[in-house]
Amino acid sequence: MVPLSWYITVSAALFSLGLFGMMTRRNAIALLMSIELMLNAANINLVAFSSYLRGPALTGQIFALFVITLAAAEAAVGIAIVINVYRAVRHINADDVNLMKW
Amino acid sequence: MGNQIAFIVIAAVTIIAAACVVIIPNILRSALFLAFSFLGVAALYILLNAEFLAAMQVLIYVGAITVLIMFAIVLTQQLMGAKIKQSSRAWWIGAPVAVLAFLLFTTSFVTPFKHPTSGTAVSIASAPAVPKDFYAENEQARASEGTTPKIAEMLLRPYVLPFELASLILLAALVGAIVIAKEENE
Amino acid sequence: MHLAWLIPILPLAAFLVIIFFGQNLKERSPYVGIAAIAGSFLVSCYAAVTWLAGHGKTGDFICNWAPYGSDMIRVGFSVDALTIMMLFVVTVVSMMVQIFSVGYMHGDKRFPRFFAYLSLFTCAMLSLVIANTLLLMYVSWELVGLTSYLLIGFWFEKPEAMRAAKKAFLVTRVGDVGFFLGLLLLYANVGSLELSKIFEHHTLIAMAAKEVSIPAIGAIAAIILGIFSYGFAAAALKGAKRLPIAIIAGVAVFAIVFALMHSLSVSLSIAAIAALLLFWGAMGKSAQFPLHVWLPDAMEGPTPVSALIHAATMVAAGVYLVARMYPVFHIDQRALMVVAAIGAFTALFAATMGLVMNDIKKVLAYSTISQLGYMMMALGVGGYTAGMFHLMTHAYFKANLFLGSGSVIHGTGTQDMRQMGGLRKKMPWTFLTFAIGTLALAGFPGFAGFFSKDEILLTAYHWEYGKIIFYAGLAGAFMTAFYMTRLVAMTFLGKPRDPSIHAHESWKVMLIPLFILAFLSIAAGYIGIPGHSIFGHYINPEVIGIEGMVEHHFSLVVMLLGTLAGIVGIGIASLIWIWPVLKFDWLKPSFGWVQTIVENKYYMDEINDIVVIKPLMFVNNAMYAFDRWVIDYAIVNGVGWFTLILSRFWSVFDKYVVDGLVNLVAETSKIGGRVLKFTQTGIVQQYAAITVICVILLSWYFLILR
Amino acid sequence: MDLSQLIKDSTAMICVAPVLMLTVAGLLVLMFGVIADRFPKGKLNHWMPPEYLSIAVMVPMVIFGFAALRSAILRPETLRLFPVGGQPGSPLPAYLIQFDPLAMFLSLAAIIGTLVVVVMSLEYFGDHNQRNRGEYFALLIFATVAAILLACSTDLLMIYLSIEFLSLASYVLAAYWKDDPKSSEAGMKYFLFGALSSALMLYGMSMLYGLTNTTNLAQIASTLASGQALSTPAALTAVILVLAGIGYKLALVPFHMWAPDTYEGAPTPITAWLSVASKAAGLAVAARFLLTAVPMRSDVDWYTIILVLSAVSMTLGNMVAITQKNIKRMLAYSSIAQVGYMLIGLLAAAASHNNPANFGLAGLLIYAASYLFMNLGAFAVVIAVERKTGSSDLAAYVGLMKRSPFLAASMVVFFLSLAGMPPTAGFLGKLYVFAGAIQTGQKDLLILAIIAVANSVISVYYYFNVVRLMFMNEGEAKSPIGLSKPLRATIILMLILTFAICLAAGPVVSLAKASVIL
Amino acid sequence: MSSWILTLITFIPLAGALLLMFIPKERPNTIKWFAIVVSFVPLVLSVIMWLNYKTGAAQFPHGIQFEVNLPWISQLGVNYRMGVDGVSVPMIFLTTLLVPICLIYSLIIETRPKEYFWLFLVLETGMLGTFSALDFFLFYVFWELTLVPMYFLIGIWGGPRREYAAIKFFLYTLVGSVAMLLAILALYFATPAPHTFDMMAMAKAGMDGRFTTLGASLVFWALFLGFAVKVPVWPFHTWLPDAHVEAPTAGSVILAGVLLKMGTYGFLRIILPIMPESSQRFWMPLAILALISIIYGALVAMAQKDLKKLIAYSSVNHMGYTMLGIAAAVAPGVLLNDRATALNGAQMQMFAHGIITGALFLLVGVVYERAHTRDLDSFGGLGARVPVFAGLFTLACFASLGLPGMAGFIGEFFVFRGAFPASILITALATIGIVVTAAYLLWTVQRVLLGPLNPKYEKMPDIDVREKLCVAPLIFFMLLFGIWPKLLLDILNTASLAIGAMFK
Repeated sequence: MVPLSWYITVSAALFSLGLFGMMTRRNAIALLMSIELMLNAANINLVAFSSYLRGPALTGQIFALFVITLAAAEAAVGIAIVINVYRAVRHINADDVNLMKW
Repeated sequence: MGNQIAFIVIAAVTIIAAACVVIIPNILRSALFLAFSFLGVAALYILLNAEFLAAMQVLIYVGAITVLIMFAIVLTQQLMGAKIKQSSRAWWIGAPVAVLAFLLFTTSFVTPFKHPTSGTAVSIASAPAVPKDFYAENEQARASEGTTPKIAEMLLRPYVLPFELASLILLAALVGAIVIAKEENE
Repeated sequence: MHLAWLIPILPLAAFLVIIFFGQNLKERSPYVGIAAIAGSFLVSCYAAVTWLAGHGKTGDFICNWAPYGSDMIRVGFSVDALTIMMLFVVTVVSMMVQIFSVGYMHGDKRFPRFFAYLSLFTCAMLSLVIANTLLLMYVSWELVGLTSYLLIGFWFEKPEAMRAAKKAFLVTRVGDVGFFLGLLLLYANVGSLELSKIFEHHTLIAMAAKEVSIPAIGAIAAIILGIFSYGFAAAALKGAKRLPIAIIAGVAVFAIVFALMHSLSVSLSIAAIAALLLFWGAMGKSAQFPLHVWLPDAMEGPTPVSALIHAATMVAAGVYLVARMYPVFHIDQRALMVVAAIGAFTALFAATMGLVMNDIKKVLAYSTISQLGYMMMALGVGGYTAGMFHLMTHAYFKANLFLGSGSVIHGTGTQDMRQMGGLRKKMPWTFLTFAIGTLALAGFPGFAGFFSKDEILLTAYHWEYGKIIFYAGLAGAFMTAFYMTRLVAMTFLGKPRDPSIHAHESWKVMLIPLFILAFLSIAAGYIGIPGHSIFGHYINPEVIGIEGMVEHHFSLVVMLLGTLAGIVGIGIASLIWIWPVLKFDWLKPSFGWVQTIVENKYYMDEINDIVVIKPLMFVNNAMYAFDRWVIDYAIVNGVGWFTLILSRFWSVFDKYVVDGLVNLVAETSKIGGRVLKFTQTGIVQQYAAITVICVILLSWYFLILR
Repeated sequence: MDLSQLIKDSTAMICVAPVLMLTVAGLLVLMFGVIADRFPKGKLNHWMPPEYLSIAVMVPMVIFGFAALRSAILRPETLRLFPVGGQPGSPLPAYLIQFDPLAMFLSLAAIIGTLVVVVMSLEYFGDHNQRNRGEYFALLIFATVAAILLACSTDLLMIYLSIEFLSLASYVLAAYWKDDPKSSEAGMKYFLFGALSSALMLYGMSMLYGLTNTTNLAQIASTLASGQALSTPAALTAVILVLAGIGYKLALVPFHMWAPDTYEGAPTPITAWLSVASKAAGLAVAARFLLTAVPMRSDVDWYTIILVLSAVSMTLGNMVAITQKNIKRMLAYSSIAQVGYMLIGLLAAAASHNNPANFGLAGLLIYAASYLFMNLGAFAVVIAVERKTGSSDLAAYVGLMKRSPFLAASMVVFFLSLAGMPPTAGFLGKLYVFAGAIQTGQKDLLILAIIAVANSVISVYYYFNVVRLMFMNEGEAKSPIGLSKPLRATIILMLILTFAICLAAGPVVSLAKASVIL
Repeated sequence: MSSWILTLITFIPLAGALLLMFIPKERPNTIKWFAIVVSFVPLVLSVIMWLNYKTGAAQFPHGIQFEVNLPWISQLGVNYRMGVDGVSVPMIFLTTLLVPICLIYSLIIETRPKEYFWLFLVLETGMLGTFSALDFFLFYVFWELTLVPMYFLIGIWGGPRREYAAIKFFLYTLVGSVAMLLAILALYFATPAPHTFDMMAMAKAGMDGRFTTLGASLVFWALFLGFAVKVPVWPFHTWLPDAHVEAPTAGSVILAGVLLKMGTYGFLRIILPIMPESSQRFWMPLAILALISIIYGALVAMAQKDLKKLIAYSSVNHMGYTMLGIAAAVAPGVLLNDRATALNGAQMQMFAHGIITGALFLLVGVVYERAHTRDLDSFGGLGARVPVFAGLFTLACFASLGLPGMAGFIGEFFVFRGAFPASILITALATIGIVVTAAYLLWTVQRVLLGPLNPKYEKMPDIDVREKLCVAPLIFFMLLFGIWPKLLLDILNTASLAIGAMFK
């Protein structure tokens, strides 16, 4: 059988990769993708716990389900915003979008 | 044992794909890798006996979100290709931070679960070594019959509020996305 | 005697009337002042009569002045023999001076204000005199200081005048601090400032019994002496010739300092401390060494002011204070010894300087200092009656002298005696009165000064601690006579030295006061004839409750010695200045060294220099240098400079350190803001990085480090 | 409580009324707006513009909010809804949401804030952006629903959903002014940062779930307390991650990075809304999560973390605010600082182990209420100036006293209140939170209070820098600034409330004291 | 009437200010005269109050008269409690006296008169409220209320560095008041439950020794900071020169005349009664700080070239005497009468400094308007040109240096008299201040009035009627209370006895 810790390790790796992407990618959509990775990492955790935890409740899976749903909504809104930015400045490099700073 | 091998393979695919997502310069390709990564996660769900979630993962993440992202990329990438350097420009800060984060998560989260059943939970600080009886030790606890009916029942009984709320959220997101994204035709 | 309060109030009313209606009164304003002072004089007479009739019992005027806690400070006026004496002195001299001023100040653009100030001064002085509480005395004391300031600086356009005014006020204020502290000490120990309470026998005994040791006095003395030696060094640097002397003196002083620091731990009774503090105040007002420096400068004021304030009344207030507080001084003889020592020293010290002055008013000023020292000396050796008697006679003849000098100045337009000479003919009346004053001051038999000086010498002679004071007194008498003769000779006798000066006799309005005062300069002495002293009958220690003081009987020896000192002084001076050639010629065959001088046929300045002045000159110059450099330069100016430098330093300190700290905080937050805001780069990836780093650091910190 | 029981219980119905009615109202406004936009010649828009409709629906909501708060206070037991199993075998019942006084109080704040923001939007948009206003107001109302739900959530799932709901609506609203690139940028930054934060929070939640086998806050607490949790250090890391999400809502350092940019770029009414309503919900969830899920424990030492973050927050916020050139940005930093003050109340409550006699939590509520009015007032002035000058730079405020004495004077009052000077609302808020801190008698809280008062002195510096510009710099003669009636009424109302909360503090204090139950 | 007179006195200026808002700003004269008339009402009322105040021995909490006590924020233990005792009656009188004078003096204000007079009236309410509040919450509200108008008065109508001075004043004082706020809260929780902000209750708790624990010294120093900044005690004084120099004349008068008194008033009303033990424990540091203030203030004043700055530093010096009196009054082992004397002195000094420095600032304003400079070295010989001004200025200077016969002396005398039993050394050292004070004031008089007339000022007009009208009452009172201090001391002594009786 697969130990629970393996899942958590994978999840942690995925999450860290997402963080890495969040800090290093320039393109706003790439940032969005990094976020999706992080959400997936959390979902792996939830589902894994849901499976390994004793008891009838499948709270983790339910939670993960909602996360998936919200991820979709988030992606939709995020992309709409990114397109909006694109319309204004004709690119979507997040680090060049800094009219406001300091 | 077979499970473990399968897990290692799937995990490797997922992580490598994810790494590609955040590393390779071409954004369209990284979107493709994202789909692979999502699929890997779905496979992990199956390993965890969460078939319904796996289905949802494929449908929504791979089927909807990735496609949406690709559309957006195509829409915004007039200068298609790798002309603009897409790669990380602050990798020197991102990489160590990500490594630190990984170390943090593994030390604080993974360590306690290394031997969840043995009662010798190891944690870096002075956590009490109390047997955690709510962790099941084998797979039979994960219901042999599918989880889907149970999820359905939970969603419509106790979790009806989040369920309805989710619909409202989707509505709001929809409206918002449309309002933001649509061209003003005046 | 419930009218006593009128005495100071009348001049006050005059002051108010003149200050507010001076513009309308103009030339008539003196009449208001003179009328008021005349009124005061009459009330004083009335008070004297009632007091005599009541055999020393008068009702005091007392009112509640200020509550504190469950008690009340009461102030009021009371009349006794001493006050009556002072009242007469003040009212008479003040009246004379005001009359004189009508002429002297004629044509001044602030004519009315002069009389307003004089009235205010008179008010303050009178209330000082008849106050029944130390507090009211202090109040009046300060007010006379104020009016002195205003009057010295009356011609404030003159920079010297305004500086002199300031100096006078400040130096006396230094003394006032002593008075104030003494007052507080008495208050703390007696619980009241009313004189009658202070003089209660058991209170005095208790204060005399309580001994307090003052450990820091050695250090304080060291500091003071250090400043003195600094003055020596400064003086030496100016006149390089005296450098070795200065060095020797400095070394000596430091030796003394070390000795003091290691040996002195003074233990004094409360009474003595209080007395000495009061005496400190008196030293300021009465220009005792070393606080005398203001008085010569104060001569920048109009001459009538010098006569009234800086000769007859205000400067005598210090002496009066000591006399008034005599029970406190007397209860611990150590205090009186200090008074005697300082008085004697001042008397000699000032007299030596009087010898060399060429400014007529300066000579008189030094003479005043010297005489005040004389009075202090008298009080110090137990001559309560003598001191007071001399105060009174001195007031009259010194006022006379000053007004006379005023007349001279008015007539000649200069104060420099070297430009005068031969005024006897042009100003005969002035000369006459002046001569009377001089003789009185010189202690010439038959004149007022003779009696009072005699009394002082008598007491000093019988002083139980030695004869040194007596000899100092004799020396003082000699020198006084000497320089006064010189003054008269240079001013009135001989021939006019400056043809450009066309002297004229003064108006009658100025002469009349001179006559009256000249009369008093003779007559005042006769109320104190030894053995039949009316003065001594009413003003003596027993009256103020001091028992066991021996009344010294008339002593012919002392009288002769005293008289001799005066006459010898006059004689020698006359020989030098009045009939110089004759006398020295006559002496030539007998005294070879004198002959050489005579052969030189020099003017008296030369003789002055070689025969008489030279030996004295060294002492004089040293003294004067000391006066100018050590006291004036080092102490007054030095303290002034030091405070200035110190205050500049504090100002800078304030600006950069205290304020700087505050600004530092402000700047830190501003700079902090400026630095911190650069985390806000506007780049969302960096935001993410910062946030994630913070999360990780927080977690690590709390997981591992704690 | 079961849903069937709910219908029979009238006080319970009153409690849930605001959230239900708001949802309905939101849908109504949305539909109306969509229809009106397509109605011929905009007649419907003319006859009944969506903003007026929104005002019309929001005014009763305030009343509902009050009623809900009142009934929540008066109810003998807290209304809990939607039971879920939660932890197997746990004696504690697990509910998804509960309508307790604390939540209702902050919900009411959010509702009032929304109403005022709706009125301000009326002025702000004016003739601009004729279309899509129905959606704008609908989203605003939905966001309020999310805020209320967030305040009521007692389950990690509900917290996550509500925060996401709130965030999604806020992202859209922040980017709403499409003509303005700044607005788009604000939206994007808000979105990206928000998504990161919610991902962090979600990750933390997943770990909490894994460690305790429940998502219910009370059960988490009992599990952690019983020592059954596998690892409390892990729990601490998880809590820190959850704090990232909550801190993001509160704009707490170091999760504040979005705030200045978003505040500056977003449409000003939305900025105002974010700073008050969104923050009120954030406060509610912070209080609930920290006080009920992980009550004061030495091993899950969030107390120290919040203590440090609170101090850093106010210091950084105030210091950086000094250098700002844009008033919205300055107010953003100011709001970062204000959160620091508010958290003192939370810390005091935690340090006193939720003792209702402690002033801390009541202080937090009073502070939130005060902040609501003073900050909205300040933003109303900002809007008025922005309408006329088209700028929110500090330069636009030079000589405001000449151009509009009313606006300038009002701004002084709001700034005084923000700085915590009596006799304004901000003073009462500060007094209360500091009182809470001092009441505990703990040294660390005392030091925090000292830092806080020092900071409030710093804050005066930049607030009065604006005052200086308004009053002491004459500037060249400029035209007066007119003011529409609704905005003037809003400002006057805010002024009255700002004074009233201090001068007639009784009702607010009573309400807040009664509302500390969570 | 008797219980509402305080409320009337306090709020009539505020009501006037509100009414003032309805006068159009195009009619400046109406505004000015309206404000002046309004400001006379509290003056009349405060005189009535003074005359009706019953003096006599009283225990501390019972010396309060004209009391009104209504519940305000009962949930918090806040009451609307106002009342006066011997400490506050003269202060209220001083305030109501100075404000009309300032307003009359300010008739010449040309720029933005409406705001100016409005702010002045609001400021008056703040000051009066501070002196009459008996509830700490109320006190704090009024205390802070004075800050803002003064900020504007300095910042808008001040000198060249007005903005800096204004914000410095504001921030500096605010530091003190926020420290005080924390201390207030600590005291609040130390009162027996239900907690209250009532000062009298706190004082009672203080007498019961409830404030000996709970870091009482910390609370004491926090309160100290709050009041010391206002006084200002060295080293918290550096805001003062800036604020005084830059403020408009009337602002300086109020600042020196009233606002500084709020600091020492705080000591008398709050620190001493509420924290007697701590006060007694820390009397020596207080006395030493007072001593430093005295000497330091005098020395620094001497170094000044700017006339206003000089007077500003002289305030540090003079308020030092007040502080010395307060410190000495709580020294252990001193007789009650000595304590009362020290307190009498401190209070007298407060009042005297208020009128004397007020007069000095007015006179500086007079000369500044004519010469457009305050540089001491640029004057000279004005005495010949403007004799009336010279007389008044000299008089005020002498009053300031503590010349007997004027109010300043009474204060100093009583302070020294009271401090003497407490510490002879400190008293003796403080007398240095007397001499230096005399030195710098005389030097000032010399540099401004004496000597040859600077030809620049040959045409300088003498003080006019309006200015005379402003200075005359102050001169009158400094003479009146200097010659006949019982008028004032009767009422002060009542309070002094009551406060002094709390110490052993």
